[in-house]
Amino acid sequence: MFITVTFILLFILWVLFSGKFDLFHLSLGAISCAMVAAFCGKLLFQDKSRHLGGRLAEAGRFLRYLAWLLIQIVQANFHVIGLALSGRRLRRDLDPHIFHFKTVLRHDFSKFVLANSITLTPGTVTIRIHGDTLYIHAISKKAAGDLAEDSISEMERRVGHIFERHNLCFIADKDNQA
Amino acid sequence: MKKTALLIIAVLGILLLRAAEDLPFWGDPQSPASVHLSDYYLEESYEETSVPNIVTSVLADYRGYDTMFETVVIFCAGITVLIVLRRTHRRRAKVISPRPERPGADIILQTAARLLVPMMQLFALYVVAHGHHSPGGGFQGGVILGSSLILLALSYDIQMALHRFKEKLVLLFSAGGVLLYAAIGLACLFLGRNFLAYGAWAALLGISEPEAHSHGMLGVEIGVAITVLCIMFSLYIDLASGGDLDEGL
Amino acid sequence: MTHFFISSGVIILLLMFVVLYRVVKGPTPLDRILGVNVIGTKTMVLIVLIGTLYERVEMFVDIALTYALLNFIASLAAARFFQRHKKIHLEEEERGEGAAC
Amino acid sequence: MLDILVIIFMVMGLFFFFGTTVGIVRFPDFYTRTHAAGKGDTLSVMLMLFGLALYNLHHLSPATLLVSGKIVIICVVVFIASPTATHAIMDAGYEAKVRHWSRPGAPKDPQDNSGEKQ
Repeated sequence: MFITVTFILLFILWVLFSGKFDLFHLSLGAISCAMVAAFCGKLLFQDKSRHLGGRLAEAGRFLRYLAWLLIQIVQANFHVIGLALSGRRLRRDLDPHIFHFKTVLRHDFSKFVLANSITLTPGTVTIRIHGDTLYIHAISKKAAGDLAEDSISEMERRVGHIFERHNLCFIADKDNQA
Repeated sequence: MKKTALLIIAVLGILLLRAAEDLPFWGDPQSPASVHLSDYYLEESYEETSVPNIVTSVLADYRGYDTMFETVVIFCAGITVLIVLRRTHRRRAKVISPRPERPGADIILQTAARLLVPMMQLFALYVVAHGHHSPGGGFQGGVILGSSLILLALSYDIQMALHRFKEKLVLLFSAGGVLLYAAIGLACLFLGRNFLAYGAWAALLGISEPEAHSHGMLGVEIGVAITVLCIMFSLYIDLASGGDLDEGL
Repeated sequence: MTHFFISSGVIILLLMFVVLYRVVKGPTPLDRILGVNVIGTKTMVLIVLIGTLYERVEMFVDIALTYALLNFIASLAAARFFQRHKKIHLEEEERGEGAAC
Repeated sequence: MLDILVIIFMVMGLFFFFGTTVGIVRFPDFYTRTHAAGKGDTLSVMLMLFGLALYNLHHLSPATLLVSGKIVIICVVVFIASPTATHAIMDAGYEAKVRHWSRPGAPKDPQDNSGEKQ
């Protein structure tokens, strides 16, 4: 089942790569896609509990999240440029420190998205994930923002909304405690 | 020591630059290489092989012999590293210190690898299959395929990559790629032509002779890609684990 | 547009030389890896830029994609290698810094 | 019209790359340099590639559309790979205990801060 989906996805990619629609190249593509799907099918979809409709909905929500993330990335770049060009003020603005951050997200993929989003947003870089603890390096106290507080951060809530709807009550719990 | 090296390099560089003055200009139409040889390839190669990319047709057809032994060189290099480094359980002594225990699995790397590896492999197969039309071919495609396996071994560990692609298979395939190349050439010999004269396949497959050349080149490049893939991967696993194939970088 | 592309390529090249300062200077090997990674991604842009100038983008895009993938794996492998053999490298770094001071 | 868009994208990419470069050269320690590299690299490469992909659409045809699609695929690869590489380099540095730069006059070593919130 998932191997078929992988095959279709890969075949779309193949057509994009190849740009040739004669029978010979398309059949070569089919063979290549079958080989790669056989090798990587289990690799790409590790969590088989959710079905395809859910995946599509997740993809749609993820695209909307990307738009929000792009704004954050641009902000992050202006932040870096501002720091880099700030002359003597540079040393005053910097206050690098490392803090720990416990996430409520469960799945590997959502942790991956969260970690890379943290890396791309202003002032913070994920160092490593250990269980459900993220080690984060922040460039200044202010940049750490709401990640440094005990409550659930905005980014985490957004990622949770994309991938872990069933987990939401848990998220609300943590909110109430905070 | 550093200064001596700098001196040697400077002297050598000046000598090479002096020597380069005597070479024909870049793209000089009067130079010996381009008086008759280049013209012939430029004008005739498409009619003879029906491959638009002249580089590929020269590499895999006109100079097929050369390319075959280049593949053999790669194969030999891989085997040599294997002989020097690979330790069987009979003679095992830890040279490389074991990887330090790290808290937590590397979820970020592993997920990125899961997303990128299928794409890389498909791209590599595309490069192999479209060597006739775009820059590419067996060597490049093999390198990308090999590095996709290396990415797996880097982000998980060598055991996981080896579980998907057993060491025995790696070695068998690395020899198999060279043999595939040679077999395509030998078959031409049996069909009554010269070694690696792909035109011999035309009658057998029922296609025109230029097309036979084109398909022959594709087969040869698949052979090259298999060898390069296996040797890349085998070099990595032997070098990264010091011959023990246990954990790697 | 050709002039614009050529000048932006030259600017990228010049900025790459500035990053090269970090690669040469260090001080830790990881700074060098970082610099090489940045230079590698920019090389990829340069390749596409050259393709645009020669009007053969379809050729150069393949090379650029290959370069992007290999550059990623190279910096990953370098970082992992450092992680494993860090003792040797850090001792070198201490000595180097001591000499500089 | 398209040219203006392309120029805007390219110039923005160059500007962010300039910021990255200055950050990499000027920031005081390895960790902060990684910040500059990780963020600036991703965005500047994506902007410049996107500009070139747009320029490629000058002669609109299926072939150029496919080439632009390929450039967008490079963007996606960079978008996945660049933060991951940043994280890997940072992780290696953290594990090797590369020295921290801390503000002159800061009360304590920033490494100690790590256990503060949990």
